[in-house]
Amino acid sequence: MAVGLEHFLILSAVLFSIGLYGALAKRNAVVILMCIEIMLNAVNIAMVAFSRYGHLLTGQVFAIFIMVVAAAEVVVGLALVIAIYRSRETVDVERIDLMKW
Amino acid sequence: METGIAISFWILAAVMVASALAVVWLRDIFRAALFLVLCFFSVAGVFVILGADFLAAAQVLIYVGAIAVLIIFAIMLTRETQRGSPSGRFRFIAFLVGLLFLVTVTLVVVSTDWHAITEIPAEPTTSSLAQALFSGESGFVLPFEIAAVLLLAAIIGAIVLVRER
Amino acid sequence: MLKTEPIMINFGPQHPSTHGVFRMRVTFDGEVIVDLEPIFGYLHRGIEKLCESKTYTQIIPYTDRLDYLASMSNNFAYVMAVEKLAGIEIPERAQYLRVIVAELQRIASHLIAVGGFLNDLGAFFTPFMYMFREREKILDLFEMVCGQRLTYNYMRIGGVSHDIPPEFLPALKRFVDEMPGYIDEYDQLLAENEIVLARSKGVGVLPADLAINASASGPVLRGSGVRWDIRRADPYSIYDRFEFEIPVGKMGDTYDRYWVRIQEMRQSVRIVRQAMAELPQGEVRAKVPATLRPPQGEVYARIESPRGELGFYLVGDDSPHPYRFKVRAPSLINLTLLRDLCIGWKLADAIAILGSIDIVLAEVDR
Amino acid sequence: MPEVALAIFLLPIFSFVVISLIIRPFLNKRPQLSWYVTIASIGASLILSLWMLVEVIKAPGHVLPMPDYQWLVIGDTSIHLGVMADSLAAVMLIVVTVVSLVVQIYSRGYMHGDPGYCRYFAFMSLFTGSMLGLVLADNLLFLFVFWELVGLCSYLLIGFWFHRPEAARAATKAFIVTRIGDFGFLAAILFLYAKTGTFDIGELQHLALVGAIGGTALTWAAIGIFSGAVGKSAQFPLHTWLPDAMEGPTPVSALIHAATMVAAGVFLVARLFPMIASSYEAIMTVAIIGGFTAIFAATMGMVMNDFKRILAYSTISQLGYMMLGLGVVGVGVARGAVALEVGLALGVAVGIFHLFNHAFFKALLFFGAGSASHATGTFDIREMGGLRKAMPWTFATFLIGSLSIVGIWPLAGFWGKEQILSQAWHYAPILFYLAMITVFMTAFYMFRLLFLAFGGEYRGGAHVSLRESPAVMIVPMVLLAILSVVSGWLPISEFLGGESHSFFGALASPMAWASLLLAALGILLAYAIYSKKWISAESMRRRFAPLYTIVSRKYWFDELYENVFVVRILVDGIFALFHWFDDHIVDGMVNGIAGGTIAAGREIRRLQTGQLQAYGLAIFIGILAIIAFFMIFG
Amino acid sequence: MGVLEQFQHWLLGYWPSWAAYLVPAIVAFLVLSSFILLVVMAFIYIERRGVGRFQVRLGPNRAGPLGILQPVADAIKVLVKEDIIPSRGDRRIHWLAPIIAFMPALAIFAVIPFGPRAIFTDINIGILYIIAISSLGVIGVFMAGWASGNKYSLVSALRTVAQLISYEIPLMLSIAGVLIISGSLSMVSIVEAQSIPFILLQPLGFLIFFVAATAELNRTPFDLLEAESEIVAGYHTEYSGMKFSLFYLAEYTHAFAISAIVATLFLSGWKGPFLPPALWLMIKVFLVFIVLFWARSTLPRLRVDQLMGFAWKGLFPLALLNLFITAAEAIIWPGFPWQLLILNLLIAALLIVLWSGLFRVAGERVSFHRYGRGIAKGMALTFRHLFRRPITVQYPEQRLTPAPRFRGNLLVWDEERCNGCRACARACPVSIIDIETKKGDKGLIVETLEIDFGRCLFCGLCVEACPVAALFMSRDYEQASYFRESLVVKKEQFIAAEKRPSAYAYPDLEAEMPPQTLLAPPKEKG
Repeated sequence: MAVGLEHFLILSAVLFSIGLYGALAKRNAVVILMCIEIMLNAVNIAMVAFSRYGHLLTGQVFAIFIMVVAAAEVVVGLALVIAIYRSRETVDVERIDLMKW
Repeated sequence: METGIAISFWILAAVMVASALAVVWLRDIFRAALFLVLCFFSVAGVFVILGADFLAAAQVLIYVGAIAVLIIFAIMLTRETQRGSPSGRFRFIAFLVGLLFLVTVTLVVVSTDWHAITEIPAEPTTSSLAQALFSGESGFVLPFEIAAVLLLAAIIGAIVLVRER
Repeated sequence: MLKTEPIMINFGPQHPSTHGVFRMRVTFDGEVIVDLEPIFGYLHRGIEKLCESKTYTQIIPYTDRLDYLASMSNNFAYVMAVEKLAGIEIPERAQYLRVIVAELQRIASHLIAVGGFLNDLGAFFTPFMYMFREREKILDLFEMVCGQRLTYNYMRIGGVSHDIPPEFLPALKRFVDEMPGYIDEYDQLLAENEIVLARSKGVGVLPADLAINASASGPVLRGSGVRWDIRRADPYSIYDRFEFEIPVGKMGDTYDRYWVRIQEMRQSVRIVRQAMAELPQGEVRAKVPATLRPPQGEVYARIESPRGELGFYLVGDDSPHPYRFKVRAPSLINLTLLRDLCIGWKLADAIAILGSIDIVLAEVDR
Repeated sequence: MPEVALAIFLLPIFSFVVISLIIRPFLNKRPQLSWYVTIASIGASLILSLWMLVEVIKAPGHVLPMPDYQWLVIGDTSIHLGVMADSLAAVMLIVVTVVSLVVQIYSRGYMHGDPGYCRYFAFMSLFTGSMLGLVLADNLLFLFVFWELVGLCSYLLIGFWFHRPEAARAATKAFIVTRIGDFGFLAAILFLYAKTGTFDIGELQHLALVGAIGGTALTWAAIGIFSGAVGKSAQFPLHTWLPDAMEGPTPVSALIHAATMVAAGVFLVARLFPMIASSYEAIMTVAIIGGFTAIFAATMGMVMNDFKRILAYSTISQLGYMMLGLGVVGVGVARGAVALEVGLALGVAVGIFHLFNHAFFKALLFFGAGSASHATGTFDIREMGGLRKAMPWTFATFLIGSLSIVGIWPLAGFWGKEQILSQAWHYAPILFYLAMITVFMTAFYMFRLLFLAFGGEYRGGAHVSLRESPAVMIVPMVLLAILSVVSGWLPISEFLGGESHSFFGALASPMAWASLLLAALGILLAYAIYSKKWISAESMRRRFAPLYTIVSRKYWFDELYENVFVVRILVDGIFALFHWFDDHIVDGMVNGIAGGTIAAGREIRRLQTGQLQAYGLAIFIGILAIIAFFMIFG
Repeated sequence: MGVLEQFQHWLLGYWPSWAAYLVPAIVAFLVLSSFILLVVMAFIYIERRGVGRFQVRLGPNRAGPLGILQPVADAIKVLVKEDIIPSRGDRRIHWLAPIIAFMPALAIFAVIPFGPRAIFTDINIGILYIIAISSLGVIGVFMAGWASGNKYSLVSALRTVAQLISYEIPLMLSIAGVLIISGSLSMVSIVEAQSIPFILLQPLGFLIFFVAATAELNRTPFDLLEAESEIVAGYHTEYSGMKFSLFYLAEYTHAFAISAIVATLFLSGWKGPFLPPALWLMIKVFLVFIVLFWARSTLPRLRVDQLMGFAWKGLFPLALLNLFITAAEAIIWPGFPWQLLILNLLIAALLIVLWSGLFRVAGERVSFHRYGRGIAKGMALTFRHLFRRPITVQYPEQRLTPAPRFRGNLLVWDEERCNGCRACARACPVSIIDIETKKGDKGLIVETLEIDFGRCLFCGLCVEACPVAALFMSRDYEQASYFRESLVVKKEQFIAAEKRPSAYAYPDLEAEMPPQTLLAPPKEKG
């Protein structure tokens, strides 16, 4: 049957929840960043779907800006992970918990 | 044309979800990264279906070309001694939250009627996208500049963080 | 902090870019070389011990195999040593022939050295092929004279084994006329090539005092600006009759060593041209008893081989066999500099520096 | 004429200024200069006072009209000050200037060689100036300023030898006790100002008489003013400071604690007599306190062994008499037994006339004490004795003074006391009987003092050579002796508006005979115990042991005040309360808040686990909750 | 509307819609890929011959006429070879890596216009698609490096990726310059916009693109990947057999793709006076490729850090400047008149001079301070060598005659003359000659003669020592055998051997010896 807006939204929701699970459950910092990327992609799909079914280009413009932000976020995230790895020889999120009382 | 799009949508969706699950499920990080690349590709495919061709190319260029490479670099640089990416203490709660989130969002999506316009926007998006981005008053010139500054800041920040003293 | 311990890589005997069987144990910290330990001895044949049981004439073929890229100068040095020990005078023509042949040998050896060096810089064999073309011409001449292209065994105690065939001089004349043109071609190809300059300028700088203290010799020493050439400093045979300059480098880096070798080729062509002009007629070999028994005593004769000061130390004891036969191999001594030159540079530079020092393992290991 | 009035009290102040700013800092090597300046200024004031007296006598109604000057303008209220030149003021001027002049002359000898010589005469001239100012002031506020200045001078002079701890303590004690009184006085002034809007005494008197000020308000104001008088004249509750004030040099005691300052209280009541008299309760308190203080002080005077303390108690007793005089006449007026106009003048006359006489003979007695201690080196009468032979002049003048204070007929003391007794008899019979007993006691302790000090053999240390005081001390004593005799005969009472009496007529009244009889009895008892020793002092003391201890411990008032009031009530009571309040309530609150936050902090920080994913989880659960909420409630 | 679309629309009428689209696409894909493979084969052959010719040598000419079948031979050899899979590495990724490396190169051809309508699909984001796909190659390299499990290939994979990424940016920016002029992303419209080939309008852009492209291809000055002098053979050390051939093929397909892009972007694609458009494109492609391997055969290799430095400090700023200048020109002269050509050339020269001035190599400012003249001279020299006769000969067919005195490797023994005096045995330094003689009537008769040529030095001393000239050096040089024993030559073999003595030690024989073939025979006149 024809592919409506709901299909894309549900698809992006599924993707988002998978990414969310990954981000919250995984112990390796790099995998967490990967899952965050998946979540951002899910949002992108939803945005583009809206622009396609709403005949308004702002959806795509937003998608571009989300990509920019995602790129910046990954760059800084990975820089942090590497810096942490260098100083504490681990990327296991559960062992990077200095910021507590 | 319709059935073509439907078929390719279902295929791409299946691939995407499968690769996303793989990323989350696999223990070997490098394989997870490769599946991530596959996931990005399928997202680009979905963009093509949705008629956003410029975005599809941009997606491939940015995500696969840059971000995936960066992640793989990071994996190489922080070579994990203990195997792969075990899941942490919050496995079950996270799974629960994810599921709950999915259920609620689907409920929302299904219940609201989106009065979507179904026919396919024909013309290619590149020029109109450029118009949207750069045209004088209605355009997004300022956000564009800010995004540029954001990227610059991110790059300099990353360099300073990673530079070996 | 995560301490990155230095990795130790073995540039094994069979690595393509080392000149023959020579191993380097290089320790890296990241990209930069922290320590380099040359290991040689794979080609040790015990020539010096072997020659103690050979008659003086039988030793000559062994000297060919010491520095197989410059066999003529090996013979020349050995034969001079024996003549000095035995006090034999050799005819004028032989002297000239020896000089012509030695200088041709120097050009051939430098061609190989420069070709190899550029190949190490990654020039994909093209300059190497050009230089081999010129070397072939010289080898043709040698084949004409002594019948072999590599291990000539041309010189005999008291002179040379054979006189030159009639077609030798015209061929030599053509070679001598064309060679400067080819050398200019090399300059055009490489002297100002930005990538060559980038890879060699200022790389592996050898300060003059270190060179002198490490008793380096040949193009390696002259590259660092020390004007020391045995042909001029301690002129042997008839070198004092020819006039030629001694090219000297400025900075003592890899580029200067390359430049010195190119200029020396030009000077050698000048010497050969002068020698050809003054080639007298006459005997090529002095009367020497079949089983020569040089008097008791020791002698040290040295010549300026393409790689530096090649010296033969002979101890005679009135017997046909030398009591002690020692070779002062310039490559071995120049090789000791490798470690100081390479520290602080990257791996690619180490290969280039090794190429610029131009060693021949046969001479190093003996 | 107004310049004269101002000059009277400004001259001594000017001499104070001259001494303290010029002589003391620069000419300290020749201190006598300060004596000359003081004598000159006070002498001039005396002459001017006399001239003013003459003017007042000539003036109709004995009041000279005086202009007033603007002193302060605060906002819309302006305060004018001027001078009241009436008979009361003139009389007081004469008393103050005469006694002050005599004391300065006496002080030259007494203070000879004392390092604080200039400082002494500076304070003396300041005191005299402010006393004169007090007397002349026509404005309550102006009067209060001089009132305080006088208190200050008494403090400075009592504590003149400040390096002696007892003197310093006595000075502060005097100052604080009088302050308590002044507090009431100031409250009254302000209360009156709040009520009437003016400080001028004349206006206030007029308003009080007219009844403009409410009954109870007037009573409270009168009691306030009377409390100032009680404080300054050392009446019953606030009397403890005067005996201790004897630490100061004797001329000071003579001038301040005999004649002038202590009399200021009586003068105040006299000056504001119409206002006080118009409220029955107030005048009744005056009378009662006056009568009671008289007998009360007299009992303590009988048992003292210190020469000057006996005289101090006698002064308190005599002041009690003056208050009594004023009080009884006022009671009569308040009860309407006497016509208002006449009664008021009569009361003032009775009180001030006794004050006039008392000033002279009390100064004389103090001079006697001074010369006796000057010779023997001590004030303890048990170590004296037999001074009659060594110091004939001192003995003679002292005898005249004693006789005068006891109230023997022709002498000054008799006239004043007799008037008071007769008035008391008319209006307050109970107080009259108290007064009669006081007459007996006064006679007893004066002559006890006389016999112990001057009679019998010298009981002091052997090494002291008894010699008569120098002329400069004897001459003023003789002068005062004469005045003690003569002052009674002067028509002061009539001048002030009281009844006149004949020289011999007084003897006619049975009252006079009764008092004379009691006085003779007192003298006889003292003669018996101390001169002839028929009755041994010891046995008397044993027989009346409990009474004796009570009186000798001065009814424990000192202990009462120091321990009970100061320590137990104030320090342990109120201040302790304050201390507790400050510690527990104020600090408690502050520390409480701090402690509370720290405790809360220790608990809440447990929430921060440092695990990023925990925070992420919390965020998303929150989002889900919000979405669910909106879903359900639309 | 490309030919393919027309075909598809025509077909729509007959088949179900999905078939109408799918089948032609697959057919076209097969045709295109086979064409590409053929061209790649041609590329390989041309390169090997070309480089040979540059180096004054013949180059492969054995397999097939003029060696044309050489690439086929290579392919067969590679296919036959055993396909090693490293045990420690990751098997599946090891298998997948070459495919991922090869796929982008092939995918680029989907948008290369071989003619005005001969294009696989003309999507309007043509060039962006190319950039996106070309950035995919990086993933393949990573997978190869990672999966082969050995330390060196991982490190070299990281280095190669770093190089690819740093050169991708100048590549894209220079393309941006072209886009500003052409105004559209689609390849077809770019070519149509090239009334004046963009190489003239955008000289600096072309230069940067070309240099960045060579770096993308890992060739010549940037071929750090297989730098023998460095880490062996880079990330594909562990690959052999079919997988290695895929990599090799990927490299050349990518080269073909890049030259096709250069042709379309800068040399105005299929436009040409009279030849068919596709042919024009192929000519331009071959021209570009020739320049590629011409550079490869002359220039030495840059060191890793210089390489990176050149990318970031050299090409990237120049590309940005070029972009700004083109943008400025687009505003000032929207029509891009031809006069711009001169202006751009000037600007390009100026910029190169200025920018190279900044460069400094240890010691004084040397490289590029004479704006690349050295490289140009070197290239000119190698070009001149194209026209020189190669000095190598077809050995087995053409043989060189050695010098008369040549000391060949077997001795020639003249049995009659030999008198068994054993002078030669004594003279031999390695004493490999043992002769037994027995008394014969007129002298000694050589009974046995054994010479162990395994240890012979060919020094010729024995021949000189022979008093009776019974011993000669021979003139041939092909004695080789599998066993050491066979190198010991006995008397009978000497006698039986076909005697071709050389004139060593016998000057008089030299006259009748054949003249030596000299590489540089003396000039006739003397």
